[in-house]
Amino acid sequence: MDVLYFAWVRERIGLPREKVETEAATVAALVEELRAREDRYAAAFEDLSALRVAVDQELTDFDAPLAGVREVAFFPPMTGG
Amino acid sequence: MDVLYFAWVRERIGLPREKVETEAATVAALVEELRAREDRYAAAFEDLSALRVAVDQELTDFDAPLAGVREVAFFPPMTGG
Amino acid sequence: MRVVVQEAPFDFGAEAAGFAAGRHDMGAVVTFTGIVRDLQGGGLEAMEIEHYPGMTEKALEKIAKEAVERWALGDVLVIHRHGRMEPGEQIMMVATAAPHRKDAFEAAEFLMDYLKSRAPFWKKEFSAESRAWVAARDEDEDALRRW
Amino acid sequence: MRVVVQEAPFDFGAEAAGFAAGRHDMGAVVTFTGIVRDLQGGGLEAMEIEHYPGMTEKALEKIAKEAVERWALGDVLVIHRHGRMEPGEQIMMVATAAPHRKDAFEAAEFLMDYLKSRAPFWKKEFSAESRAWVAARDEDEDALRRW
Repeated sequence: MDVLYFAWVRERIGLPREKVETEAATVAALVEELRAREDRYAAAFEDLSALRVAVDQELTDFDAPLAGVREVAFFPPMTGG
Repeated sequence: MDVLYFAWVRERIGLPREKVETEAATVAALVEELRAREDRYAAAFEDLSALRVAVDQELTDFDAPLAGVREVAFFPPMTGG
Repeated sequence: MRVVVQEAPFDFGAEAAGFAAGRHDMGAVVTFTGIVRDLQGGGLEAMEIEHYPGMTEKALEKIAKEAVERWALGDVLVIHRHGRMEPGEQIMMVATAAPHRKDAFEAAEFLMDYLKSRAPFWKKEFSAESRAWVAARDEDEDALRRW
Repeated sequence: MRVVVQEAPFDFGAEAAGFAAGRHDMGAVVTFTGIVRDLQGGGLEAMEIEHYPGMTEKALEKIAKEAVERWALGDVLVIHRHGRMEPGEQIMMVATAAPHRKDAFEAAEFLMDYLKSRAPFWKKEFSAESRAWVAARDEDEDALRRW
Protein backbone atom coordinates (compact mmCIF):
# COMPACT_ATOMS: atom_id res chain seq x y z
CA MET A 1 0.00 0.00 0.00
CA ASP A 2 1.20 3.53 -0.76
CA VAL A 3 1.25 5.85 2.22
CA LEU A 4 1.50 9.57 1.49
CA TYR A 5 2.33 12.49 3.78
CA PHE A 6 1.68 16.16 3.15
CA ALA A 7 2.62 19.51 4.69
CA TRP A 8 4.07 19.29 8.22
CA VAL A 9 3.29 15.57 8.43
CA ARG A 10 5.62 15.09 5.45
CA GLU A 11 8.24 17.34 7.07
CA ARG A 12 8.16 15.51 10.41
CA ILE A 13 8.37 12.08 8.85
CA GLY A 14 10.94 13.26 6.35
CA LEU A 15 9.48 11.77 3.18
CA PRO A 16 6.50 12.39 0.92
CA ARG A 17 5.47 8.76 0.32
CA GLU A 18 6.50 5.19 0.99
CA LYS A 19 5.36 1.61 0.39
CA VAL A 20 4.06 -0.01 3.56
CA GLU A 21 3.38 -3.71 4.02
CA THR A 22 0.64 -4.06 6.60
CA GLU A 23 -2.10 -6.34 7.85
CA ALA A 24 -3.81 -3.44 9.63
CA ALA A 25 -7.58 -3.64 9.26
CA THR A 26 -8.24 0.07 9.74
CA VAL A 27 -6.51 3.41 9.34
CA ALA A 28 -6.23 3.66 13.13
CA ALA A 29 -4.44 0.30 13.27
CA LEU A 30 -2.06 1.45 10.53
CA VAL A 31 -1.33 4.60 12.53
CA GLU A 32 -0.47 2.44 15.57
CA GLU A 33 2.02 0.44 13.49
CA LEU A 34 3.61 3.59 12.08
CA ARG A 35 3.83 5.25 15.51
CA ALA A 36 5.71 2.23 16.85
CA ARG A 37 8.36 2.46 14.13
CA GLU A 38 10.44 5.52 15.05
CA ASP A 39 10.25 8.77 16.97
CA ARG A 40 9.62 10.84 13.83
CA TYR A 41 6.45 8.82 13.16
CA ALA A 42 5.42 9.08 16.79
CA ALA A 43 5.91 12.86 16.52
CA ALA A 44 3.91 13.11 13.31
CA PHE A 45 1.00 11.06 14.68
CA GLU A 46 1.10 12.46 18.21
CA ASP A 47 -2.27 14.21 18.03
CA LEU A 48 -4.76 12.59 15.68
CA SER A 49 -7.24 15.44 16.16
CA ALA A 50 -4.75 17.64 14.27
CA LEU A 51 -4.68 15.19 11.35
CA ARG A 52 -6.91 14.27 8.46
CA VAL A 53 -6.83 11.08 6.40
CA ALA A 54 -7.77 10.21 2.83
CA VAL A 55 -8.19 6.63 1.61
CA ASP A 56 -7.85 6.18 -2.15
CA GLN A 57 -8.07 9.96 -2.46
CA GLU A 58 -11.34 10.33 -0.56
CA LEU A 59 -11.48 12.05 2.82
CA THR A 60 -12.53 9.59 5.53
CA ASP A 61 -12.20 8.77 9.23
CA PHE A 62 -9.54 6.96 11.21
CA ASP A 63 -11.82 3.95 11.67
CA ALA A 64 -12.09 3.44 7.88
CA PRO A 65 -11.27 -0.15 6.78
CA LEU A 66 -8.17 -0.80 4.69
CA ALA A 67 -9.25 -3.95 2.80
CA GLY A 68 -8.48 -3.52 -0.90
CA VAL A 69 -7.07 0.00 -0.41
CA ARG A 70 -4.18 1.14 -2.61
CA GLU A 71 -3.38 4.56 -1.17
CA VAL A 72 -3.63 6.19 2.26
CA ALA A 73 -2.68 9.82 2.85
CA PHE A 74 -2.13 11.73 6.11
CA PHE A 75 -2.11 15.50 6.35
CA PRO A 76 -3.15 18.46 8.51
CA PRO A 77 -6.47 20.27 8.02
CA MET A 78 -6.55 21.75 4.54
CA THR A 79 -6.03 25.44 3.85
CA GLY A 80 -7.06 26.00 0.24
CA GLY A 81 -8.72 28.97 -1.37
CA MET B 1 -40.03 73.77 -8.86
CA ASP B 2 -38.90 71.16 -11.36
CA VAL B 3 -41.05 68.05 -11.45
CA LEU B 4 -39.54 64.98 -13.15
CA TYR B 5 -41.20 61.77 -14.32
CA PHE B 6 -39.50 58.49 -15.17
CA ALA B 7 -40.38 55.16 -16.80
CA TRP B 8 -44.13 54.55 -17.17
CA VAL B 9 -44.96 57.64 -15.13
CA ARG B 10 -43.18 59.68 -17.80
CA GLU B 11 -44.98 57.74 -20.54
CA ARG B 12 -48.43 58.23 -19.00
CA ILE B 13 -47.96 61.94 -18.41
CA GLY B 14 -46.26 62.35 -21.75
CA LEU B 15 -43.27 64.42 -20.70
CA PRO B 16 -40.04 63.89 -18.78
CA ARG B 17 -40.06 67.13 -16.76
CA GLU B 18 -41.87 70.37 -16.29
CA LYS B 19 -41.85 73.53 -14.19
CA VAL B 20 -44.66 73.59 -11.65
CA GLU B 21 -45.76 76.64 -9.65
CA THR B 22 -47.26 75.37 -6.42
CA GLU B 23 -48.02 76.33 -2.86
CA ALA B 24 -48.29 72.66 -1.87
CA ALA B 25 -46.76 72.01 1.54
CA THR B 26 -46.05 68.32 0.98
CA VAL B 27 -45.46 65.86 -1.83
CA ALA B 28 -48.93 64.42 -1.23
CA ALA B 29 -50.49 67.87 -1.67
CA LEU B 30 -48.54 68.36 -4.91
CA VAL B 31 -49.82 65.00 -6.13
CA GLU B 32 -53.41 66.14 -5.44
CA GLU B 33 -52.84 69.29 -7.50
CA LEU B 34 -51.35 67.30 -10.39
CA ARG B 35 -54.13 64.70 -10.30
CA ALA B 36 -56.73 67.45 -10.64
CA ARG B 37 -55.10 68.84 -13.78
CA GLU B 38 -55.88 66.26 -16.48
CA ASP B 39 -56.76 62.62 -16.96
CA ARG B 40 -53.20 61.65 -17.87
CA TYR B 41 -51.99 62.92 -14.48
CA ALA B 42 -54.85 61.17 -12.74
CA ALA B 43 -53.87 57.96 -14.54
CA ALA B 44 -50.20 58.31 -13.61
CA PHE B 45 -50.95 59.00 -9.93
CA GLU B 46 -53.86 56.57 -9.64
CA ASP B 47 -52.11 54.18 -7.23
CA LEU B 48 -49.54 55.83 -5.00
CA SER B 49 -48.42 52.47 -3.61
CA ALA B 50 -46.99 51.74 -7.08
CA LEU B 51 -44.98 54.98 -7.05
CA ARG B 52 -41.82 56.26 -5.43
CA VAL B 53 -40.79 59.85 -4.92
CA ALA B 54 -37.45 61.63 -4.63
CA VAL B 55 -37.10 65.17 -3.34
CA ASP B 56 -33.93 66.96 -4.40
CA GLN B 57 -32.61 63.59 -5.58
CA GLU B 58 -33.12 61.78 -2.28
CA LEU B 59 -35.73 59.03 -1.90
CA THR B 60 -38.41 60.07 0.55
CA ASP B 61 -42.09 59.62 1.45
CA PHE B 62 -45.24 61.25 0.17
CA ASP B 63 -45.61 63.24 3.38
CA ALA B 64 -42.23 64.94 2.87
CA PRO B 65 -42.39 68.77 3.07
CA LEU B 66 -41.69 70.84 -0.04
CA ALA B 67 -40.40 74.07 1.56
CA GLY B 68 -37.19 75.13 -0.19
CA VAL B 69 -37.27 72.14 -2.54
CA ARG B 70 -35.97 72.60 -6.11
CA GLU B 71 -36.72 69.21 -7.67
CA VAL B 72 -39.34 66.49 -7.14
CA ALA B 73 -39.30 63.24 -9.12
CA PHE B 74 -41.97 60.56 -9.46
CA PHE B 75 -41.27 57.05 -10.74
CA PRO B 76 -42.14 53.36 -10.28
CA PRO B 77 -40.11 51.07 -7.99
CA MET B 78 -36.56 50.89 -9.30
CA THR B 79 -35.19 47.94 -11.22
CA GLY B 80 -31.44 48.40 -11.37
CA GLY B 81 -28.70 45.83 -11.27
CA MET C 1 -13.85 53.74 -4.34
CA ARG C 2 -15.01 54.34 -7.89
CA VAL C 3 -18.56 54.80 -9.20
CA VAL C 4 -19.20 55.04 -12.92
CA VAL C 5 -22.52 55.65 -14.74
CA GLN C 6 -22.25 55.48 -18.49
CA GLU C 7 -24.04 54.51 -21.67
CA ALA C 8 -21.06 52.83 -23.35
CA PRO C 9 -20.14 49.20 -22.76
CA PHE C 10 -17.37 48.58 -20.21
CA ASP C 11 -14.56 46.05 -20.46
CA PHE C 12 -15.42 43.59 -17.68
CA GLY C 13 -12.18 41.61 -18.02
CA ALA C 14 -9.99 44.71 -17.85
CA GLU C 15 -12.00 46.20 -14.98
CA ALA C 16 -11.89 42.95 -13.02
CA ALA C 17 -8.16 42.49 -13.62
CA GLY C 18 -7.32 46.10 -12.79
CA PHE C 19 -9.44 46.24 -9.63
CA ALA C 20 -7.26 46.05 -6.49
CA ALA C 21 -4.32 45.08 -8.69
CA GLY C 22 -1.01 45.58 -6.92
CA ARG C 23 -2.60 45.49 -3.46
CA HIS C 24 -0.79 43.16 -1.08
CA ASP C 25 -3.22 43.57 1.82
CA MET C 26 -6.38 42.22 0.19
CA GLY C 27 -6.86 38.45 0.21
CA ALA C 28 -10.24 38.39 -1.48
CA VAL C 29 -11.89 40.02 -4.48
CA VAL C 30 -15.55 39.41 -5.39
CA THR C 31 -17.17 40.64 -8.58
CA PHE C 32 -20.79 40.56 -9.66
CA THR C 33 -21.84 41.18 -13.25
CA GLY C 34 -25.41 41.73 -14.36
CA ILE C 35 -26.18 40.63 -17.90
CA VAL C 36 -29.19 41.20 -20.18
CA ARG C 37 -31.07 37.92 -20.05
CA ASP C 38 -33.29 36.80 -22.89
CA LEU C 39 -36.98 36.16 -22.25
CA GLN C 40 -38.07 32.61 -21.42
CA GLY C 41 -38.28 31.02 -24.86
CA GLY C 42 -36.26 33.82 -26.46
CA GLY C 43 -37.38 36.80 -28.47
CA LEU C 44 -35.94 39.69 -26.49
CA GLU C 45 -34.67 42.24 -29.00
CA ALA C 46 -33.30 44.76 -26.55
CA MET C 47 -33.49 46.16 -23.08
CA GLU C 48 -33.53 49.88 -22.51
CA ILE C 49 -32.45 51.26 -19.17
CA GLU C 50 -33.64 54.69 -18.16
CA HIS C 51 -32.01 56.48 -15.26
CA TYR C 52 -32.14 59.72 -13.29
CA PRO C 53 -28.97 61.64 -14.11
CA GLY C 54 -27.57 63.26 -10.99
CA MET C 55 -29.53 61.17 -8.53
CA THR C 56 -28.10 57.95 -9.96
CA GLU C 57 -24.52 58.93 -9.21
CA LYS C 58 -25.46 60.18 -5.73
CA ALA C 59 -27.39 57.00 -4.91
CA LEU C 60 -24.58 54.72 -6.08
CA GLU C 61 -21.97 56.70 -4.16
CA LYS C 62 -24.08 56.59 -1.03
CA ILE C 63 -24.51 52.82 -1.33
CA ALA C 64 -20.79 52.30 -1.97
CA LYS C 65 -19.86 54.50 1.00
CA GLU C 66 -22.19 52.58 3.25
CA ALA C 67 -20.56 49.31 2.20
CA VAL C 68 -17.12 50.73 3.02
CA GLU C 69 -18.37 51.79 6.45
CA ARG C 70 -20.01 48.48 7.28
CA TRP C 71 -17.38 46.01 6.09
CA ALA C 72 -13.58 45.87 6.25
CA LEU C 73 -13.03 46.69 2.58
CA GLY C 74 -9.96 47.88 0.75
CA ASP C 75 -11.80 49.03 -2.33
CA VAL C 76 -15.19 49.15 -4.05
CA LEU C 77 -16.07 49.56 -7.72
CA VAL C 78 -19.55 50.12 -9.17
CA ILE C 79 -20.20 50.50 -12.91
CA HIS C 80 -23.76 50.77 -14.22
CA ARG C 81 -24.84 51.40 -17.79
CA HIS C 82 -27.97 53.01 -19.14
CA GLY C 83 -29.45 53.11 -22.63
CA ARG C 84 -30.04 50.29 -25.08
CA MET C 85 -28.51 46.82 -24.67
CA GLU C 86 -28.98 43.46 -26.34
CA PRO C 87 -29.24 39.98 -24.76
CA GLY C 88 -25.85 38.86 -23.43
CA GLU C 89 -24.57 42.39 -22.94
CA GLN C 90 -23.22 43.42 -19.56
CA ILE C 91 -25.45 45.91 -17.76
CA MET C 92 -23.38 46.56 -14.68
CA MET C 93 -20.75 45.24 -12.30
CA VAL C 94 -19.68 45.65 -8.72
CA ALA C 95 -16.35 44.59 -7.26
CA THR C 96 -15.23 44.43 -3.64
CA ALA C 97 -11.76 43.80 -2.19
CA ALA C 98 -11.21 42.80 1.43
CA PRO C 99 -8.62 41.08 3.57
CA HIS C 100 -11.08 38.19 4.12
CA ARG C 101 -13.64 36.56 1.86
CA LYS C 102 -16.64 36.97 4.16
CA ASP C 103 -16.43 40.77 3.99
CA ALA C 104 -15.91 40.77 0.22
CA PHE C 105 -18.93 38.49 -0.36
CA GLU C 106 -21.29 40.23 2.07
CA ALA C 107 -20.41 43.69 0.82
CA ALA C 108 -20.96 42.65 -2.82
CA GLU C 109 -24.37 41.17 -1.96
CA PHE C 110 -25.28 44.26 0.03
CA LEU C 111 -24.31 46.50 -2.90
CA MET C 112 -26.41 44.42 -5.28
CA ASP C 113 -29.45 44.31 -3.01
CA TYR C 114 -29.41 48.07 -2.56
CA LEU C 115 -28.60 48.84 -6.15
CA LYS C 116 -31.51 46.67 -7.35
CA SER C 117 -34.14 48.56 -5.39
CA ARG C 118 -32.64 51.92 -4.40
CA ALA C 119 -30.69 53.18 -7.40
CA PRO C 120 -32.87 55.04 -9.91
CA PHE C 121 -32.77 52.73 -12.92
CA TRP C 122 -35.76 51.35 -14.79
CA LYS C 123 -35.62 48.53 -17.32
CA LYS C 124 -37.88 48.15 -20.34
CA GLU C 125 -37.91 45.00 -22.44
CA PHE C 126 -38.54 45.12 -26.20
CA SER C 127 -39.61 42.08 -28.22
CA ALA C 128 -41.46 41.66 -31.51
CA GLU C 129 -44.71 41.16 -29.55
CA SER C 130 -44.41 43.65 -26.76
CA ARG C 131 -42.61 46.37 -24.93
CA ALA C 132 -42.92 46.22 -21.18
CA TRP C 133 -41.39 47.83 -18.10
CA VAL C 134 -39.77 45.23 -15.88
CA ALA C 135 -41.69 45.02 -12.62
CA ALA C 136 -39.85 45.25 -9.32
CA ARG C 137 -39.89 41.90 -7.55
CA ASP C 138 -41.10 41.55 -3.97
CA GLU C 139 -38.14 39.32 -3.23
CA ASP C 140 -35.76 42.15 -4.17
CA GLU C 141 -37.43 44.41 -1.64
CA ASP C 142 -37.33 41.57 0.91
CA ALA C 143 -33.61 41.07 0.27
CA LEU C 144 -32.95 44.53 1.73
CA ARG C 145 -34.27 43.53 5.12
CA ARG C 146 -31.35 41.32 5.97
CA TRP C 147 -28.90 44.25 6.10
CA MET D 1 -18.06 23.15 -15.83
CA ARG D 2 -14.31 23.54 -15.84
CA VAL D 3 -11.81 22.68 -13.11
CA VAL D 4 -8.15 23.59 -13.51
CA VAL D 5 -5.22 22.83 -11.17
CA GLN D 6 -1.95 24.34 -12.29
CA GLU D 7 1.29 25.87 -11.10
CA ALA D 8 1.39 28.70 -13.65
CA PRO D 9 -0.38 32.02 -13.10
CA PHE D 10 -3.77 32.40 -14.77
CA ASP D 11 -5.15 35.47 -16.51
CA PHE D 12 -7.99 36.54 -14.23
CA GLY D 13 -9.27 39.26 -16.56
CA ALA D 14 -9.40 36.93 -19.56
CA GLU D 15 -10.95 34.09 -17.54
CA ALA D 16 -13.56 36.40 -16.05
CA ALA D 17 -14.41 37.95 -19.43
CA GLY D 18 -14.55 34.60 -21.21
CA PHE D 19 -16.66 32.87 -18.56
CA ALA D 20 -20.28 32.51 -19.69
CA ALA D 21 -19.55 34.87 -22.58
CA GLY D 22 -22.14 34.63 -25.33
CA ARG D 23 -24.76 33.14 -23.01
CA HIS D 24 -28.12 34.88 -23.26
CA ASP D 25 -29.81 32.91 -20.49
CA MET D 26 -27.61 33.92 -17.54
CA GLY D 27 -28.40 37.19 -15.82
CA ALA D 28 -25.72 36.98 -13.14
CA VAL D 29 -22.04 36.12 -12.95
CA VAL D 30 -20.13 36.08 -9.64
CA THR D 31 -16.38 35.66 -9.36
CA PHE D 32 -14.18 35.19 -6.33
CA THR D 33 -10.42 35.60 -6.48
CA GLY D 34 -8.05 34.58 -3.69
CA ILE D 35 -4.86 36.62 -3.50
CA VAL D 36 -1.63 36.11 -1.52
CA ARG D 37 -1.93 38.57 1.35
CA ASP D 38 1.11 40.01 3.05
CA LEU D 39 1.64 39.45 6.79
CA GLN D 40 0.35 42.11 9.17
CA GLY D 41 3.17 44.69 9.06
CA GLY D 42 4.62 43.20 5.89
CA GLY D 43 7.58 40.89 5.42
CA LEU D 44 6.02 37.97 3.58
CA GLU D 45 8.49 36.83 0.95
CA ALA D 46 6.45 34.05 -0.54
CA MET D 47 3.68 31.55 -0.01
CA GLU D 48 4.12 27.96 -1.10
CA ILE D 49 1.08 25.85 -1.75
CA GLU D 50 1.43 22.09 -1.58
CA HIS D 51 -1.31 19.88 -2.96
CA TYR D 52 -2.22 16.24 -3.46
CA PRO D 53 -2.08 15.54 -7.21
CA GLY D 54 -4.97 13.35 -8.24
CA MET D 55 -7.07 13.91 -5.16
CA THR D 56 -7.06 17.68 -5.71
CA GLU D 57 -8.73 17.43 -9.12
CA LYS D 58 -11.25 14.89 -7.82
CA ALA D 59 -12.13 17.00 -4.79
CA LEU D 60 -12.60 20.16 -6.85
CA GLU D 61 -14.73 18.37 -9.42
CA LYS D 62 -16.89 16.88 -6.69
CA ILE D 63 -17.40 20.29 -5.10
CA ALA D 64 -18.22 21.90 -8.46
CA LYS D 65 -20.68 19.12 -9.32
CA GLU D 66 -22.41 19.51 -5.99
CA ALA D 67 -22.83 23.25 -6.62
CA VAL D 68 -24.37 22.54 -10.02
CA GLU D 69 -26.81 20.09 -8.42
CA ARG D 70 -27.83 22.40 -5.59
CA TRP D 71 -28.26 25.69 -7.42
CA ALA D 72 -29.74 26.72 -10.77
CA LEU D 73 -26.39 27.38 -12.47
CA GLY D 74 -25.48 27.70 -16.11
CA ASP D 75 -21.77 27.23 -15.58
CA VAL D 76 -19.02 26.87 -12.97
CA LEU D 77 -15.29 27.54 -13.21
CA VAL D 78 -12.66 26.67 -10.61
CA ILE D 79 -8.96 27.45 -11.07
CA HIS D 80 -6.47 26.77 -8.26
CA ARG D 81 -2.73 27.14 -8.36
CA HIS D 82 -0.03 25.36 -6.39
CA GLY D 83 3.67 26.10 -5.94
CA ARG D 84 5.38 29.36 -5.05
CA MET D 85 3.60 32.73 -5.14
CA GLU D 86 4.44 36.24 -3.98
CA PRO D 87 2.23 38.78 -2.18
CA GLY D 88 -0.41 40.20 -4.53
CA GLU D 89 -0.40 37.14 -6.79
CA GLN D 90 -3.68 35.41 -7.54
CA ILE D 91 -3.93 31.97 -5.93
CA MET D 92 -7.27 30.83 -7.27
CA MET D 93 -10.62 31.86 -8.62
CA VAL D 94 -14.14 30.53 -8.85
CA ALA D 95 -16.87 31.82 -11.14
CA THR D 96 -20.57 31.01 -11.23
CA ALA D 97 -23.21 31.94 -13.79
CA ALA D 98 -26.93 31.76 -13.06
CA PRO D 99 -30.20 33.22 -14.28
CA HIS D 100 -30.56 35.02 -10.93
CA ARG D 101 -28.05 36.65 -8.62
CA LYS D 102 -29.01 34.73 -5.47
CA ASP D 103 -27.99 31.40 -7.00
CA ALA D 104 -24.75 32.83 -8.39
CA PHE D 105 -23.77 34.34 -5.02
CA GLU D 106 -24.73 31.34 -2.89
CA ALA D 107 -23.01 28.84 -5.17
CA ALA D 108 -19.80 30.91 -5.20
CA GLU D 109 -19.79 31.09 -1.40
CA PHE D 110 -20.52 27.38 -1.13
CA LEU D 111 -17.63 26.60 -3.50
CA MET D 112 -15.27 28.78 -1.48
CA ASP D 113 -16.33 27.35 1.87
CA TYR D 114 -15.80 23.77 0.66
CA LEU D 115 -12.64 24.53 -1.22
CA LYS D 116 -11.10 26.17 1.88
CA SER D 117 -11.50 23.13 4.09
CA ARG D 118 -12.10 20.14 1.83
CA ALA D 119 -9.70 20.50 -1.10
CA PRO D 120 -6.21 19.12 -0.37
CA PHE D 121 -4.11 22.29 -0.42
CA TRP D 122 -1.71 23.43 2.30
CA LYS D 123 -0.20 26.89 2.52
CA LYS D 124 3.21 27.72 3.96
CA GLU D 125 4.34 31.29 4.55
CA PHE D 126 7.97 32.31 4.16
CA SER D 127 9.42 35.49 5.67
CA ALA D 128 12.93 36.53 6.68
CA GLU D 129 12.13 35.51 10.26
CA SER D 130 10.13 32.38 9.84
CA ARG D 131 8.54 29.73 7.71
CA ALA D 132 5.20 28.49 8.99
CA TRP D 133 2.29 26.38 7.80
CA VAL D 134 -0.92 28.37 7.76
CA ALA D 135 -3.27 26.94 10.39
CA ALA D 136 -6.83 26.05 9.45
CA ARG D 137 -9.27 28.48 11.05
CA ASP D 138 -12.18 27.27 13.16
CA GLU D 139 -14.43 29.78 11.40
CA ASP D 140 -13.66 28.13 8.06
CA GLU D 141 -14.82 24.79 9.42
CA ASP D 142 -17.87 26.50 10.93
CA ALA D 143 -18.69 28.10 7.57
CA LEU D 144 -19.37 24.64 6.14
CA ARG D 145 -22.25 24.06 8.52
CA ARG D 146 -24.56 26.51 6.84
CA TRP D 147 -24.78 24.41 3.66
